[in-house]
Amino acid sequence: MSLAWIMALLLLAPLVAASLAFALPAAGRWLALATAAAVSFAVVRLAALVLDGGVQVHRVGGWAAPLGIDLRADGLAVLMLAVAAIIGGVVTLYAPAYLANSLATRGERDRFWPPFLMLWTALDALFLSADIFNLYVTLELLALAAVSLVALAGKRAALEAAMRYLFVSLSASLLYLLGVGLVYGECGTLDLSLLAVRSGPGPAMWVAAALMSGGLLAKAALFPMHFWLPPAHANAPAPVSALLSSLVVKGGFYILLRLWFEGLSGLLTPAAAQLFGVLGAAAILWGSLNALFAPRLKILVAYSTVAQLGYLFLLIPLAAGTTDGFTAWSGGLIFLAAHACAKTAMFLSAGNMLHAVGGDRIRDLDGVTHVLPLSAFTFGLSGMSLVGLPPSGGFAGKWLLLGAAIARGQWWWVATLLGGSLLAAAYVIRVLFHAFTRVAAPARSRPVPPVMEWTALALSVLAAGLGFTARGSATLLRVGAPWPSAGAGRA
Amino acid sequence: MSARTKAGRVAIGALSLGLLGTLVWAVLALPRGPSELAGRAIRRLPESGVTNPVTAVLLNYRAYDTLLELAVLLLAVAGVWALRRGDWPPGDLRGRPLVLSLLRFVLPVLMLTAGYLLWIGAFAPGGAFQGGAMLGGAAVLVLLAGMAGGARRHTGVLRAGLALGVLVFAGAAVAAAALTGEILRFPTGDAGLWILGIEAAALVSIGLTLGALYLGGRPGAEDDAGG
Amino acid sequence: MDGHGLIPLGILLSSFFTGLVIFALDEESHGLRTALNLIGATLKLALVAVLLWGIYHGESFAVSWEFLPGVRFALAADANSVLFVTLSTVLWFWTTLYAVGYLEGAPHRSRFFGFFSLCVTATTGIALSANLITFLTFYELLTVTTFPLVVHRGTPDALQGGRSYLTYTVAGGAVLLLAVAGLHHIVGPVDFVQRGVVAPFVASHRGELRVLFLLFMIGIGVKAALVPLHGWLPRAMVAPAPVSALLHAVAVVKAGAFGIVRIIYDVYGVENAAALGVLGPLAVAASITIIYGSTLAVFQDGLKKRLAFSTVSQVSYIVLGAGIRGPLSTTGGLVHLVHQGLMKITLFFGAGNFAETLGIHNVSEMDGVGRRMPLTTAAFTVAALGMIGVPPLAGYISKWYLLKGAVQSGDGWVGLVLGASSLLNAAYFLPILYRAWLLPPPAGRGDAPPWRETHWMLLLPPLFTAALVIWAGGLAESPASPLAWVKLIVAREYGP
Amino acid sequence: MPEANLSLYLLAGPILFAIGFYSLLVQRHVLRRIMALNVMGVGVFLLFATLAARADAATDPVPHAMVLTGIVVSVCATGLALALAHRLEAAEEDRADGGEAKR
Repeated sequence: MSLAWIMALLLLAPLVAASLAFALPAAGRWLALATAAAVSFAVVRLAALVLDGGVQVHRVGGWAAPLGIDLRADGLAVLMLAVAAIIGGVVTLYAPAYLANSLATRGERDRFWPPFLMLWTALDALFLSADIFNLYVTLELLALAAVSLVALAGKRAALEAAMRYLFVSLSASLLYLLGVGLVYGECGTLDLSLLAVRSGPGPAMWVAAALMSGGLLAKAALFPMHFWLPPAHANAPAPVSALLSSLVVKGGFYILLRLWFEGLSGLLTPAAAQLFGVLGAAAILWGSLNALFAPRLKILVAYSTVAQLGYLFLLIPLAAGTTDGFTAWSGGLIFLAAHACAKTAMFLSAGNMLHAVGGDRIRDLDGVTHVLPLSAFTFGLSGMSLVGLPPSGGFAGKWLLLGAAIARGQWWWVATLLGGSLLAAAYVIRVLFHAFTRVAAPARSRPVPPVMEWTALALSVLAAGLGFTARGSATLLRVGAPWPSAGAGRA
Repeated sequence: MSARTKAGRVAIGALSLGLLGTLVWAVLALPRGPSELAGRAIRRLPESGVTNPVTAVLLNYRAYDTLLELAVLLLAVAGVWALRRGDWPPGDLRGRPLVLSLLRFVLPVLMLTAGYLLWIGAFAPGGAFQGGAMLGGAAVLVLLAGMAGGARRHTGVLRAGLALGVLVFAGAAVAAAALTGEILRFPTGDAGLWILGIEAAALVSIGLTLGALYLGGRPGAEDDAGG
Repeated sequence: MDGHGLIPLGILLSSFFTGLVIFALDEESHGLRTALNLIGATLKLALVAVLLWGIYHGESFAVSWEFLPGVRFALAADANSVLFVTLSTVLWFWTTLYAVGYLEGAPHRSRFFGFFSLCVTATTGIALSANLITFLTFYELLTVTTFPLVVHRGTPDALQGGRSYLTYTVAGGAVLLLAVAGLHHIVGPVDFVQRGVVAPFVASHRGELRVLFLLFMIGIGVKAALVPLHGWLPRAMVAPAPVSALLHAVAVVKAGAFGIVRIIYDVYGVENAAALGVLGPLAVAASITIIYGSTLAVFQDGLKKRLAFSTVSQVSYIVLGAGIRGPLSTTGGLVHLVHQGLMKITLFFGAGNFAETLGIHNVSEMDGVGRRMPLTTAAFTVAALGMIGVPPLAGYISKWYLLKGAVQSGDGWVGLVLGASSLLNAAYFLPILYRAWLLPPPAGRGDAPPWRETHWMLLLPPLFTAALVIWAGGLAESPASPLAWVKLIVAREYGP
Repeated sequence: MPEANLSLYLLAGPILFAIGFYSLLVQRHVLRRIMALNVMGVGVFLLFATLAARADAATDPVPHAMVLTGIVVSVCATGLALALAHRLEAAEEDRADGGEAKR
């Protein structure tokens, strides 16, 4: 199958499905299933293509950049697409059961699918785009879809969270767009790989880089721009929270990497790189502490996202300005994939507990194992990956980051990594204790549809075993990575 | 920083001024000449199938952007409809024959103008969005006049019309891929026709979208008890 | 990976899958669960037997695949690992049997036995790890899988015990991770090979290697309950008796001791460690632990608490043996790995029986218990005397070799430590035996005919392990004894 | 266009953007903040338009097209924001008389 068809499946299948789901509301669920199948198939084919053919470029409309828009698939893009396909597929299976319970009418439930599929479209487009203005459009599509999904819960708290999220997201997009304008004014192109050649230091580019980074940091909810995330992720329906935490926030981070390590790589000074790391460390600390004292399970998980996002940013100081940044690079991105799976599993299992015992106040979770052994197990297993216990994907990521930090003698990052793991352990254990406490009678609970428990479990198992595939992921990430293939491996 | 307190406002003001200063510093440093890309866009205009360079960019060079843009439009409607039921203006024109006859005259003109803008877009400023704006205006008039009751009954048609633009555009993208091997690469020679077809569909959807956004919610007669 | 590779893998999976299936079982299907447990344990025993036979005839078993760039996940069986894997597998079998009897009618048995199996999987994994990463993996896995067992009862103090257990072990795990990563940075992927891998770096990275050694000892010392890292052990006593047995004799503490042995002999190499001058301090730390543990044990009235502190001290014999350079002390230390396991598990089985049958939890309540439960008490006595070091029981062999080793390497002071601790052992065990056999039972506790004294599943295990204690001591010089095997290892470690 | 005018236009964009930014942070009422966002947007679009006008001969079509796209996107965002605000208002009122948010 030619590249064109793969791209068509990845981008147009979810888009067409979304439009049809809007035109024929009743068909939404089946369209989503079809999309999941098509996209997964395409991702597999693309991965094969990239692994033996190297970076794949598709010139949309046949006009090469700068005139046209290029779609570029390197290892990183494929990894992100794969994660999106996995999470998207699982949510497609999970959502109907969950919505059937949390939303009153058929009509309300059907409204989940168009924005969900649009979200999927936006993610695929975002991961494949090599054009900074096109990236702006995907960002907007992503943001509006995410906001609509948050509002779907309909409760007042959810609506307020959605409103705040919308404001942050739109102003962030405008900051980014302003930066795009400056870049175009300076370099006369929007294509990332051309920018890598043309962009150089200068007032316009500095300011542009600052504006774009500012906007993207807000979208990636990096401390201190995280304030919008916990309410939004905690009040959305569980499957939506999962999507937001595992994929949407990663979109901003992804573009940030594309900019700093490709398009604007000339502008990334060591100081700037360290600054990103410092913010990341602050996020780890702040997020973990809030998670440690969160009153509700979903708030805890949301703050844990704030913390875990901090880890991703550690890869910037560890990978920047060195001949072998690849160790940290692959570490951070493997960590990202693991976090996506683990966090989705966590939100889904939290959703199950919410569904079963009606609330998610943590001190009411006593003896939840009596009611939902599987979901509690799922939570613990995904917790293992967040803490970074081997052989989870979280461990693989942290191991590589740790290796890079030691190799570069940046001991403060070593301390951050280990301290963060301990904090994560603390807030995960905090929940697990309630699961083991003995209670007189098991809590009154509604039965949870098996599909809801098993999908979550499958993901947590994936996250816990992801370490075993880390080498494969690293090989994939090598393709088109910003570092020449020298010094590969050697964590 | 809380904007309630005076100190807060001052801080924010200072922040904004700082932002302004930086931006000015940056924009004044921009090169003043035309970008090399502009020349390229003009030079290859003949291949694009249209003579209006903006349309060429919108629907050929960077047609992919526009496809996603239509997706944003559709998504906005989907989001709005999920949020609430539209509030219909209490339009009743019986006994207001003047307005009624005015509308009878204005609406066709608007339609016509929209069509014209669509067509002229190929050579001069204009195109689906301008035309769509016209249709949107027409839709608003119809709503205000309380003449859109039909939409209540035929939501299915309405939904189809709203999705039409994206579907046709995506269809064109796939068809082009089948014919030329690249997404949205229109066969040389007929590019103009392809663009016109896509724009026609887009025109309808854009017009309906603007009307729907004005209505600000679901038409309502739908099956949802919860709605 | 050939057939040989499959055997270590099989040893892990035999309990891993058992555990998973047991989780899936519903609470009431006791028969099936018990059957599964025993089948898994037996299968594991069989595979281990094959392993033993093969290693003895110089065959090698290994399987590995690269799971991180440049880092392999590797299982292999060398003489060292076989020593530990055999011990844990044999004892697991009896502990399972015991646990089935002990937990009759208790809630959450599927959960319990599920984690029980996973726990032993992790232990055997530790034994069979062929490199540091794999070791680390199973070491952490062990933490995770034992926690549910510690808090199994779900009572507030059980949770408290679990909390302190996790606090210590998770922190220890982080330190260990740091140590592993650091060593990995210096020498690259670290495989376990006799006489260690650091030799080329001793000169160039002296300081780093010393610091890393300290980190290793902290990270692993937590599980080995080295003073002052032992705090969790007594508090974890709230767990059900089979769990305590598992923690002390088979899994956690043993894994810690084994880990220290691994680091010294197969990562650093005893010669290099000596060259770095890190053995002396370790030996001192071990001696302090020995004395400290024994002393505290004397003042415990709670039977299990007393046994706990006795563990603290006894396990450090192993560390002490590793800390003194020379084949004899190494022999003493390694063989105590087995001996201490046999004796301690017997003691816990006994304590469990007293608690379960007569509701006796404190030493002060044990008057005349020997008449009511002669067989249990007999087994308990054998183990206790072994601990004290009465010839020809197992403990005596260990202490004897440690002593000879100390003398040989000129560390006379160790002799004093051993003597003192033996006296203390006597001081906290003899009173128990005296009360049990010689004091009259309190009124109202009648004698029961032997064999009926308690459930056979509770009775059989201690008797069997007690027999092993006698065998390991009495037939120490025979080719079929732990000692013989340990001598094989030592020959390979120090040999030409 | 003449140099001076160009500078003028170049300045106009940032000024609008900064004004919008200020009121976005200062204003509390939802409608005002939505307007603030739009002002910011206009500032950005103005910058693009100016960039398009740099060429003395023909205008640069690329920023032109981008502005068009940007405008449409901001229209959509505004529409969604308004509907959300509307719904939120209803929810507030409902909470006043204690009901669950009606749509």
